[in-house]
Amino acid sequence: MSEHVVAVQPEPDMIQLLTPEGQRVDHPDYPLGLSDEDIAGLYRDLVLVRRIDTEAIALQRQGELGLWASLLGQEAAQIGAGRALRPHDMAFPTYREHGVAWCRGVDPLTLLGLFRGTNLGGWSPSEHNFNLYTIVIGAQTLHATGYAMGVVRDGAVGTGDPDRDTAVLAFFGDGASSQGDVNEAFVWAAAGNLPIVFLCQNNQWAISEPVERQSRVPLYQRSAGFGFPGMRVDGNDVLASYAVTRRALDDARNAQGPTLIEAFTYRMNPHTTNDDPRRYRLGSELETWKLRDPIERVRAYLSREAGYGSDYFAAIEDESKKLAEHVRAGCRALPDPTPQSLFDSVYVTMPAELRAQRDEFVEFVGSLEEASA
Amino acid sequence: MSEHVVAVQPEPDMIQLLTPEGQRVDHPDYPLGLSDEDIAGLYRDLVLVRRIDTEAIALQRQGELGLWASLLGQEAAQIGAGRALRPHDMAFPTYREHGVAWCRGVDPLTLLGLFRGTNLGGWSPSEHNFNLYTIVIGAQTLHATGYAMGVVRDGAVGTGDPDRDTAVLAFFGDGASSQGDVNEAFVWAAAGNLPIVFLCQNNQWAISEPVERQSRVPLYQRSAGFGFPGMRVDGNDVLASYAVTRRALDDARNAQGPTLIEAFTYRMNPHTTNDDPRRYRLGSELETWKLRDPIERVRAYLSREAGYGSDYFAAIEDESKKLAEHVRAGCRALPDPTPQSLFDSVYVTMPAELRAQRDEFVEFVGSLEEASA
Amino acid sequence: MSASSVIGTSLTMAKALNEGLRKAMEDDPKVVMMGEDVGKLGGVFRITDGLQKDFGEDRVIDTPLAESGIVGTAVGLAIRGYRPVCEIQFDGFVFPAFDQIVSQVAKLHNRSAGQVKVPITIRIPYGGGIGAVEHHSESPEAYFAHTAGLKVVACADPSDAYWMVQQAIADDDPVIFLEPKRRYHAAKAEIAAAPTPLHQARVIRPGTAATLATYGATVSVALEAAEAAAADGTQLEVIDLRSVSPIDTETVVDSVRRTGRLLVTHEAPLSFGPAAEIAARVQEQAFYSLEAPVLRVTGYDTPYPPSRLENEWLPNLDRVLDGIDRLMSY
Amino acid sequence: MSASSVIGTSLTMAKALNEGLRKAMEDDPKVVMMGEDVGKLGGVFRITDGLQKDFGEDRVIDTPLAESGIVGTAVGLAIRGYRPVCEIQFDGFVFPAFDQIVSQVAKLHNRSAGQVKVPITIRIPYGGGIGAVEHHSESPEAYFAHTAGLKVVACADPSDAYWMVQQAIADDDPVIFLEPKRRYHAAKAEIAAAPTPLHQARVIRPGTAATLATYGATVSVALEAAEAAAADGTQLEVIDLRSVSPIDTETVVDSVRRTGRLLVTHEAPLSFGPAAEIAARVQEQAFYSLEAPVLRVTGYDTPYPPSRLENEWLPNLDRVLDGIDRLMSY
Ligand SMILES: Cc1ncc(C[n+]2csc(CCOP(=O)(O)OP(=O)(O)O)c2C)c(N)n1
Ligand SMILES: Cc1ncc(C[n+]2csc(CCOP(=O)(O)OP(=O)(O)O)c2C)c(N)n1
Ligand SMILES: [Mg+2]
Ligand SMILES: [Mg+2]
Repeated sequence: MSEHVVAVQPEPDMIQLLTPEGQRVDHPDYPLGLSDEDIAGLYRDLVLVRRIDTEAIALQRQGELGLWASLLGQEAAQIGAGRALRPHDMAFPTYREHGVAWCRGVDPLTLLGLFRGTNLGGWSPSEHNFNLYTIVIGAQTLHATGYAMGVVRDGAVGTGDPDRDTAVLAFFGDGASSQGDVNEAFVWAAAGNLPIVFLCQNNQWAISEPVERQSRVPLYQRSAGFGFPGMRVDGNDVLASYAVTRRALDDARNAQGPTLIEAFTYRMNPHTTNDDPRRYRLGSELETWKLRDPIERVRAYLSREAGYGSDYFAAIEDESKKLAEHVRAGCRALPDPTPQSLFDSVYVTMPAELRAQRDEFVEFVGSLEEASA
Repeated sequence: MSEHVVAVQPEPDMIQLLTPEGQRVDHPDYPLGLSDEDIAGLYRDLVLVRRIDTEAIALQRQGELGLWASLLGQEAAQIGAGRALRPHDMAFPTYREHGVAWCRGVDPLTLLGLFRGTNLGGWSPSEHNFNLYTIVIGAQTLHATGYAMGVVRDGAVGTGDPDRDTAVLAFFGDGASSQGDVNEAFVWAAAGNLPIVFLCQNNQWAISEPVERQSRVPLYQRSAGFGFPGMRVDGNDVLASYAVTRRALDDARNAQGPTLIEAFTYRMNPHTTNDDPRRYRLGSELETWKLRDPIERVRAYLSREAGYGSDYFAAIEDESKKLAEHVRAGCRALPDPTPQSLFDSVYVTMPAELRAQRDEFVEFVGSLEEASA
Repeated sequence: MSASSVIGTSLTMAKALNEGLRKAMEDDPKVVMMGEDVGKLGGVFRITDGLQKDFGEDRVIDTPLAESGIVGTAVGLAIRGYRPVCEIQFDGFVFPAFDQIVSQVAKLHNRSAGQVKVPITIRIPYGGGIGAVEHHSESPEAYFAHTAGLKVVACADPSDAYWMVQQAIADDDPVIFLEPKRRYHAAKAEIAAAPTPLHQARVIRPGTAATLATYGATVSVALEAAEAAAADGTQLEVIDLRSVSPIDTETVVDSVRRTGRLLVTHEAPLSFGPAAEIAARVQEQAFYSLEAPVLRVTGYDTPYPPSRLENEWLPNLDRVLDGIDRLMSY
Repeated sequence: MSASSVIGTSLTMAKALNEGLRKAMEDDPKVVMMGEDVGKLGGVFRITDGLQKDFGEDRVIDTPLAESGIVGTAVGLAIRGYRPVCEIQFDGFVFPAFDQIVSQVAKLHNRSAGQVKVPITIRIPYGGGIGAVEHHSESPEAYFAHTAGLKVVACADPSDAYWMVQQAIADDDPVIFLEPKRRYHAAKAEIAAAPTPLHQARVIRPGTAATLATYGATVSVALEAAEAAAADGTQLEVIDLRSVSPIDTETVVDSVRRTGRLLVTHEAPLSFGPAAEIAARVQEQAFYSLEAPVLRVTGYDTPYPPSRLENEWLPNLDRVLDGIDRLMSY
C-alpha cells in the first residue's frame, strides 16, 4: 500500500478517497480497508462494464437494440455501490444500473434483451437479489422501502449476525428526486427506521434538465428534514463510492436506520441513444468531466502507486475483448419471444376469458401462416 | 400597551408572543405591531369562529349536517394566518380552515352547505381569494404553488407596490406532510423561488395517527432540505401566528421565496363528527392542551393588561349569540339543489350526449312525480 | 373469537370482513394489513378492529398518510415474500396510488416473465348512499378492470364478504377488493360452509322474463327490483357477477339465451363503465338470442353529486324498474 | 414562421402540432407550455421545438420531474387565469398525475358550481409501434373517457393535429389530447383552411358493406383495411371518431343504419375499452339495423408487450381484415 496524502476536495463536503490524478486520500469516517488486489478487482469491473456499454451502443447503432441507456461516466458510483453490497442484500435499480447488474451476476445479455425488446426484464430478482429495472421514475424507491419493511419483520436486522442482517439499496437519479414517490419513501424509511440506503446518482442531468431545475440546494441535504443523514460522495471515485456505501449499508444492517448518499457524477453520453445533448449542454462541460474519469484515476493509482504493470492491464483488455465478443454474438442470437407468450405471465392463474383470447390468437396466427405458406 | 416580559418557551424553537397565561413576549424577528384594539379584534374573530364550530357540531347531531370537521383548538393558528393575509393574497385551504374562511369573508352558511350536502363548495374562489375546500390530502399545495407561478408571471411580486405584490398561503396538516404532492410542491416552490407560504397546522393527529407516525423530526425542519426556511410557531397563540405568517407573506411578496410554517397546535375535538378519539388517545392529553387554549390567553391579556372589561366581552358574547342564530336558522333553510342541477357545471359547454342524459333524467323525474301525484 | 367458528352464524358484512381478515392472518403469517388508521382505530369503518391488538404492530400497520406509499411499499413487501392487504380509506383516495397499482402491481409479474409474484389485495370501501362529502362515494372499478394484470371483485353479502376476502388474499395475483360500504351494516346473513369460486357469477334469483346483472352495492337494489317486478308478473333472473374482472360472461350469456333480455346496473358512471363491457360481450356472444338491446342503468356521467342529490343520481329502485319497463317494451 | 401561413401547406403531424401550439401561444398570452424537457430540448419528440426560444422561459416551462406536480401546478395556474398546456412525456407516465387529473382537473369546475374554469390541455404522445421499452406505448384513453368532466380527443392527420390542438387549448374545459406518436413523422398532408368541430366524427371514406370506426393511431390502419377490402369487393365506410369523449354517436349510428354492421378498432386493450362503449351505444340505438353484432379488434388484455411482439399485439391490417371477415360472415 502506498503513501496517502490528504488532498483538497474539489467540491466542499464531497467525500473522496482517490483524486482524479490517482492519489489516495484518507477520510476519518470512511476507512477504505481494501487491498491493492481488491482495487485491481474494482478496476477490472470498471473496464468491463464500460466495455459492455460501448458494445451496447454499437449494437443499437446497428439496429440490434431498440435503445440503450449508457452508464458512461457513472461506472465508479455503480461498481463502488454494487461491490459494497453483500450477497443477501437487495438492490433496486432504475434503468441505468448496468454496473450494479454486473456486480449482482446478471448476464449482460439478459439486460440487452430488455433494450432489444425480447423481454421486459429477464432475470430473477430473488436469485440475484437485484430487482428488475424500473422505468417509471422513482417508483422503485418505494418498493425498496417495502422490502426493507419485510427485512425488519423477518428479524433480519440488528442481530449482529453478518449472514443474517440485511440491507436494501435503492437507486434513483437527480431528476427522480422531485417525484412524490421518492419523498414518500423517505417518509416511510425514517418513520420505520428502516435498513435502507438511498443512492442518488446525481449525474447533473435529467435528459435536458440540469439538476438546478430540481433543487437549489445539494440533493444530499434533502434527507435531514426527513430525519436521517445524507452525504455527498465523489461518484467518479470508486473507492469513496465503495467505502461510503459500505458504511451506510452497515449502519442499515445494524438497525441504525436509513441514509441518503448523493453520488456526484456525470452522464458523459446522451441520456439514451435517442437523445441529442448538443441541444442543451456545452461540450466544454463534458471536457471538464473527462478530467475526472472514473477509470483513469484507478489505473493511475494501480500503476503509479501499487505496482501494477502493463501485463495486468493487457490481460484485462483481453478479457474485455472476449466479453465484447460474447455480448455482440449473444445479442444477435437472442431469440425473439414466441407470439403466444404475449399471454403468459399476465396472471399467475390465467382467467378463462384470457385463455380464450389466447386460443383465438393462436388460431389466427396459425391461419396467417397457413395463408402465407 | 402593557409591559412585556420575555418568558420561557414551552417548546424549544417555538415562536411565541403570548403565553398561555396571557403574558406578552417579544421575539426579535417577529415584532407584532398590533394595537390592543387590533388584538381585541382578533379575540372577537376567535370567539365567533369557535361559536360557528359549536353550532355546526350541534347541527350535525340534529341531523342537519352530514358531517362536520371541527376546528376547536386551532382557532388561533387560523385567525392569525387569515388576518395576516392581504385582500389580494390567495389562500388554499384543506377542509378544516373555517377560521380562515371567516377571515376571507365566506358566509358560514355557504360552508355549511358543503357539510350538509347541498353543494360541493359554494363560494367563488376569485371573489374571496380563498380557494374551495380540498379534501384529497395535500392536493391543494400544488394548486397553491401553480397559482404562485401565475403571480410571478403576472409580475405581481417584488415590485415594492403593496397593492400589487401578492403572496399565496397553502394550508395542510401534519398527516398531509407525508403525501407526495406536498413534497412536490416544496420542490416546485424552491426551484421557482415562488411567493408562497406553506402553513402546516400540526394538530398532533391525523385521525388516529399521532404525528410521530409521519415524522421523527419536527415538521418545520422538512423545508431546509428543499432549500427554503422553516419555523415552528405556537399555533395556539394568535399573535405569534399572525406575526410569523405576516413576516413570511411579506418575504414572499418581496421575492424572497417560500417559507414553511409549522403551527404547533392541537385538534381538541374528534377528527370529524364521525370519529371516536377515545379509541386512540388519552383524555389527559386533551386536559394538557386545554391549559393552552387559544382564546383564554387573549382574554386574559385583554382584561389584565389592556383594560378590556366585562362590557366588551359581553358585547362579543351577544354578537356570538346572534351569529349562532343566523347559523342555526340559515342552515335549516338552505335549499336542496334541484335534481336537474346534477348535470350543471360538469362542463363549461355541455356535450350533446350529456344533455340527452339530462333530458331523459328530467323526463323520468317528471314521470315519477306524475305517478305519485 | 376464532374465525373458523363463524361458519353458520349470522354476521353483518362489516363483521364478516373482519372475521375473514382475521382468518387470513391466522392461516398465513405472511399476511399483513396496512393502511391509514387500520391499527389502533381498526379503520374508519372498523373492518380491521382488534387485529392490531391480536397480531401486533408488525402485522397491522398504521402507515404514513400517502396512498402511493402504501401500495408502493406493499409491492416491496410482496417481493420480500409477504402477502400485503392494503386498505384504501375511501374509494376517492385510491388515485394517488394509481401509478403504483397500474404500472407496478399489475405489471410486475408480467415484467418478470412470471418470476415475481405480487399477491397484494387492495381493499376499497366503495360506492355511495351514505350521505358523505366529495370523494367518499365513488365507484372506480372500471379503471382497474381495464388494467391487465389486475383482478377486480366485489362482495355483496356477508357470506361472500367473509369468503371472498380470504380468497382474494390467498390468490397469487393482485386483487382489487371492493366493499360496498353502505352494506357494511345492512341485514346480517349466515356465513356459508364453503366459498363459491372467486370469479364465478351466481344466479341469485331465477327468472324467465329478463336478466338483471349487477354486483356489489347494487345487488340489493336488483333483488328489490325483481321482487317488485314479480308483483307485476315479470319474473326477473338476477345475477350477482361477484367478479368484475374477469367477468363470468358464460353465466350471463347462458341466462340471456333463456330470457332474451338483459339489463346491467352499477353505481359507476355510464360511459366506458363496466356495463358497456358486458353489453359488448353479450351482444357479440348472444346476438341471435337478444330480443332487445342490452340496457344499462348506472350512475350518470357526472361527478358524484352532493349528498342531497345522491338518491337521484344512484341507480335506485325506480330507475331500475324504469329500465326493466324499457327493456320489456322492445 | 408565422403560424397562419401554414394553411394550405403540407406538414408532418409533428410539425403541424408545433405550428398549432405556436399559433395558440400567439393568439392568447395566457397560454403556457409546461412539462419535462419541453423547453430547451423542445420535448423528446420536438413538438415544442423553438417555442421557448421565441416565447421565453416564463411561457415554456421545463418543470421538475414529477407529473403530479406538473398537472397540480397547472390547476393553480388555471385558477390564476392561465391556460396551461401540459406535456406528458409518454403515455405510461401519466399515471403519477392521475389523482390530480381525475379528482382535481376533472372536478373543479363542478365543485365550484361553475365558478372556476380549468382550461387545461394535457398532451399525451400515445400508442405503440415505435419499438420502445415498457411504458412508452400505451393507450390510456379509456381511463380518462370514463371520467366525467374531462374531454378526450385524438388527432389522426396533420391538419386535424394543427387545428384540434388549438381547439383543445381554446376550450374552457379540460381536454386530454392524444397524439399518435408513431404518426408524428408519417406522410405530410395539407393543412385545411378551417377546422372541423372538435367533437364531431368524420366519415373519411364512404362505404356500404360495413362501418369501421376508429380514432388516432389506428385510423391509417383502418384506411388500409378499407383499401384492401375494396380490392375484394367489400366497400367499408371508415369513420374517424376524433373525439373519444364525448363520442359523436350520431355519426356512427347513422352509418350503421345504412351498413348494418360495425367493427371498432383501437390500440387500447379490449376489455372495458372504448370499443365496448361504442358497441353498447350502437346496439342500443340501432338495434333493429344491426345484421351482425358489433365486433372489436383491439389490443389484447395483456400489458403492452416487449417490442419484438408489438406487431402481433397491435390491431394490424391482418387483424382488422380478419375482423371484417368475421363481421361479414354473419
Ligand atoms: C414517471 C416518469 N416520467 C417520465 C419519464 C421519462 N424519463 C425517463 S428518464 C428521465 C430523466 C430521469 O433523470 P434522472 O432521474 O436524473 O436519471 P438519469 O436518466 O439521469 O439517470 C425521464 C424524464 C419516466 N421514465 N418516468
Ligand atoms: C388522499 C387522501 N387520503 C385519505 C384521506 C382521508 N382523510 C381525511 S382527513 C385525514 C387525516 C388528515 O390528517 P392531517 O393532514 O393531519 O389533517 P387534520 O385532519 O389533522 O386537520 C385522512 C386520512 C383523504 N382525505 N385524502
Ligand atoms: Mg440524472
Ligand atoms: Mg393533523
